Amino acid sequence: MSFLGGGIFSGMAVTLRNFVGSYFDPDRLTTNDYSWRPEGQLPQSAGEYPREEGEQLSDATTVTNYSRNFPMLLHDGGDNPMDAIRCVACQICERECPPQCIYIEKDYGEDGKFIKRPAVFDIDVSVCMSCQICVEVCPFDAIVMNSQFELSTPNRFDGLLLRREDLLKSNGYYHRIHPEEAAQRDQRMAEEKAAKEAKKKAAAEAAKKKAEEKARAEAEAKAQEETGDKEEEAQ
Amino acid sequence: MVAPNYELIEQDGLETSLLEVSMGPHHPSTHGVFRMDVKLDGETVVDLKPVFGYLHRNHEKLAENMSYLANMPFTDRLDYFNSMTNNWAYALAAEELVEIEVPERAEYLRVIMAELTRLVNHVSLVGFFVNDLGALGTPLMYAFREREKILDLFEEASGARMMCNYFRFGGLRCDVPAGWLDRAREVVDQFPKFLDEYEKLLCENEIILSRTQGVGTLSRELAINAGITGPMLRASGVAYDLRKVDAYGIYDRFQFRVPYGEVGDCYDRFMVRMLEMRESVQILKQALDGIPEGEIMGKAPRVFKPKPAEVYGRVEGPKGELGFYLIADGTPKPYRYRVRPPSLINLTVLRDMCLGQKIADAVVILGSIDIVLGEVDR
Amino acid sequence: MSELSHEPLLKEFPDARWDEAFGAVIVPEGRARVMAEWLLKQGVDYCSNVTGVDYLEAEVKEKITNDAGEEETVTRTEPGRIDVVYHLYSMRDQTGPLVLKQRTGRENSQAESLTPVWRSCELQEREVFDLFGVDFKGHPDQRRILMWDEYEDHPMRKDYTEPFDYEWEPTPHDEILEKHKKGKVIF
Amino acid sequence: MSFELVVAILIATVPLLVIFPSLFALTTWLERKALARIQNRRGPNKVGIPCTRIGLFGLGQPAADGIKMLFKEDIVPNGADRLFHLLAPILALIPAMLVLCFLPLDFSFVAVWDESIAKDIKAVQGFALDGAVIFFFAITGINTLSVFMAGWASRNKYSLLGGMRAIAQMISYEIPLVLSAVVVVMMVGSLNAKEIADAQMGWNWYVFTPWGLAAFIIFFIAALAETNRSPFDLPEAESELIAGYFTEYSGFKFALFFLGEYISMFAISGLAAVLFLGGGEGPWVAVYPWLAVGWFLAKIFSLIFVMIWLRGTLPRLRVDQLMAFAWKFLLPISIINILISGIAWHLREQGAAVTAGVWGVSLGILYVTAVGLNKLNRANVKPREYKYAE
Repeated sequence: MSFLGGGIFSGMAVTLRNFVGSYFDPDRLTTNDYSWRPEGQLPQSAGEYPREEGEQLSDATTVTNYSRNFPMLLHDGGDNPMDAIRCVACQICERECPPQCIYIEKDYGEDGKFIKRPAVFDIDVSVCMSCQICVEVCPFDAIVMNSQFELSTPNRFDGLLLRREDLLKSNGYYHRIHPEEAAQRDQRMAEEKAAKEAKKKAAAEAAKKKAEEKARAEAEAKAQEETGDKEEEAQ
Repeated sequence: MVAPNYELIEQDGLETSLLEVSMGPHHPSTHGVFRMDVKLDGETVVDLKPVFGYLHRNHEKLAENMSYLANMPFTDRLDYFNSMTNNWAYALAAEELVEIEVPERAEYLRVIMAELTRLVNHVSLVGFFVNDLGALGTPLMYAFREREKILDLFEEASGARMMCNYFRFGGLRCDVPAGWLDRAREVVDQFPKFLDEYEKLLCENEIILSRTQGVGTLSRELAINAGITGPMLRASGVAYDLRKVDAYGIYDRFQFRVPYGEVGDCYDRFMVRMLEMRESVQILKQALDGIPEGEIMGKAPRVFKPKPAEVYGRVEGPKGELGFYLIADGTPKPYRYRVRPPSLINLTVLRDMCLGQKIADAVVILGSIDIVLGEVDR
Repeated sequence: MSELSHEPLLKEFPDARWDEAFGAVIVPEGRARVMAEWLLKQGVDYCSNVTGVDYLEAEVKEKITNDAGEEETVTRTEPGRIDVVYHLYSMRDQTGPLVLKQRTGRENSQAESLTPVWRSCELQEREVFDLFGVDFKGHPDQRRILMWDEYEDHPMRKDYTEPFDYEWEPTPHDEILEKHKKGKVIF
Repeated sequence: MSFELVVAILIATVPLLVIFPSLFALTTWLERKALARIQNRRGPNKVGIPCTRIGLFGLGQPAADGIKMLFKEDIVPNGADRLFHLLAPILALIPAMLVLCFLPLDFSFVAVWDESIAKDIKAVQGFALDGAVIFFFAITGINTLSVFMAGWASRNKYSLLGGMRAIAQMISYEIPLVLSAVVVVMMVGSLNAKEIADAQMGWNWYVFTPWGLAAFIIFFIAALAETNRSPFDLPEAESELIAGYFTEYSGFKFALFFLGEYISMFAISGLAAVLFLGGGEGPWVAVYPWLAVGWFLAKIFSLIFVMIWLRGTLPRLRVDQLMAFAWKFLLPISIINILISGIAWHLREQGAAVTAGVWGVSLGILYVTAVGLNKLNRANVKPREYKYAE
């Protein structure tokens, strides 16, 4: 403080610099401008907001490539996504979910046999706290985090209960919203699959070998027996 | 300051009574749903009674009915400004239970995250504090401008801005994405520039000086005896920093200093935080330069089922000593789970500091304690 | 940080017991205040954490050596108790922690307040009083802290049952909670 | 009363009643916008022309706010004094509007068609009154009453505290406010606002003299306190007293308070412009007489911008510091300033050397007094050095 009121003046200099800077320096104008978008176009980025009731952000809308919001279920494409759903209704996520917001029922075919997929898979997003524990515990890479953030609804009960159909998203969509993570996951899955197959192959080969050896041993034994028989006969 | 003798006033035949004001639970500057029952003589605080519990959700009971891992996201919500350090304290306690080795890279990333959290907390605290002094949110907006940059980093690393849920027993949930370290370095390099601006705006302002100096003085002895921790303790002249004392994680590898005050008034508490930010920047620079490549997850058991034991893990959170006391009984759930909340314990001395001060000071003192009601009430 | 040794304490107070398994000093009844004052004089100036732990009455299986010298498994009933745990450090010497435990029964739980020795216990002991129902003798201002004054039960006790929620309203989330209650979702 | 006189009165008063309330709307927008820019925000930028998406930089915001205020429910707390609760905002607005007529805004140029009407306008204008400045202070004094009325009638502890603060503050700061105006009145030898403005013709603004500058700074600080502006906004201190004396006001009553506050900001800035900044003087006024009104408003707005700027920068003082500042700092310095200006008046027109000497000496005395008083009042308050532990 060199002179009387110096601290106040230096503070005022800072605010004035920010005042002027906000017109020129984007670093000093940090807030988003939620500007209007053209008629009939879906909101494309975080800065845009639904205008009409029921309007949702387009599927491609994410906040960043890393952000997470609520879980979604993955399927591997095809005409009927339910056939390609990765979830096998093992209920691990339901058990581990900290706020207990997942509800799963197993699917049984007409013959009462368990089909490996969920008949009901509900997530109550009014309870979900986006902690990603379900993603971590899932052994099948079936559940991952979505980043679609606009889920507002006029109905706070059923509107906030996401059903299996709402949650189903294709792997391609996942690649679009979280490219890095999805690529890593796919790579890991491929590796695991390869490892599994290798293991299977190895196991199969081992079994084959074993079987061959057994066969050979048997054959030898048989041969021996036969020769023995023959010898006996000869004697 | 000596409070006048109220009995004498009564004897004069003047019917006087003290003005009882219930500040809160919804008051602009109680930092959440906190209440102070204040008795006023004119503008002077004669008595003050803090009332807690409006945000109580029995966090500890919740945790006792949940597996160790599932409780991690709940620790984010204790002190929602510093989810990373909360995670760390919990992970530290749990790792002590089963003795997991944390890989080098994870340790470095933990330090980086914790120090970034400290920057976030201190910078926004200073903003809130000056807001309590009556500034119209300008310092707060500048603080939030910088905080956003750090929260962006958190989002890239963990997926969420505030409820990060990033630490795991034995490491971290995932590695940071490519290029993250460069972006972090950029933010850290820019930060001192912002601190210069901030100091120019605040530290020599005559009004702030006269509002904070000599207000809410906390003596060294009372500070220690009342279990005050964190910047508040250091402002009272005790250079006790768990990063130095416990040297948990890999803090013993970094060069940094611990600033401390002498008077223990609001100005010291404010300045200690300002200076601590510069030290955090130093730590961050060293950590970002020294971080190695490698694994980020140690060999953690697939099912976390510790043997019966008791541990108390504590870290130097931005608000003070954050401790987790865990009792394991051999099941996947903790038998007893206890959080030592620095915000709550720092409030012990609120009454002592406020007596004899003006009501405007009571607000400032509360602001300088730095509480988050999510942690006070749990 | 170097350890804060419990040996001098045990030497000074021979009736205190050292619990090896959990690394804690079990304070003999009625001596907590005296011990705390002695510790404060020794430089243990900082009480970090105060909390309660509730142990229900439990059947414990124990291996003992009986009179005949044979190993035998005995089942005995351990009475329920509440521990009040103190984590002590020394800021002066930068040592710690030392864990003190006051034991009390689950009915008419009583403990000695250490607030006159360490102010940091004030709010934490109030919390233990509130959530565990331990009555602290000598506490200057013992009121409920987190629950409201009219509240009756002590929620952190292990046998606490939730009261009826008057503000309950049906949500789609009920099904899963019901499932959890029935034990269909197993931990 | 002749028809011409009625026209003259209308021309003299109606513009005041139209210009200033509409400027109030503009100022709220300006303040929000400027504060937002200071804080790196955008401020209101959406409300423009209704039913379209034309934003107009948010200029529709004040109108939208006004409509919202009008339709809001008027809540009077249970047990409050209904009559005084109603009277307070009205009483806040009336004196604020009344003092506007003491600002030398000469609208006689409007009556180009009739010389006699122009003459009549000049005759009925309030600022031509001999005691205009005295009237100004006398009428602004009523404002204090309304604030206390609001604080007391609300039956709310925060309101009461705010009201008490407001009274103490307004009464205290009235003294330096008047004493600093006295300097100019002494120099001119008149209380007539027009004459004071005319005396500063030819860029002889009082702010360009040492005593005038000191008086201007004191006047401006006291004006901030009088209008409850930051850093003296204690009566409505948000972080302590929620909203001070208008905690319990909503809807249109709140809007009236708001209006009154802004109008008194205009009025007091206008008086500052008259006393120290040469009134409506500025380039090309001689050629276009209507430009005087423009210059006058421009000066008012620049003062108001400084007020906004201060509000964006400074935290608030405390009650005891506020009072100490008025009585222990502003009052002594303004008394010394009066002495200095008296001596300077006696030594005027004695040649350039004497004038320079007087200026130098008075600047020195004023600065030393200010620094000395500051030292006396805030002896222990200074930035500190901090130690580090390794």
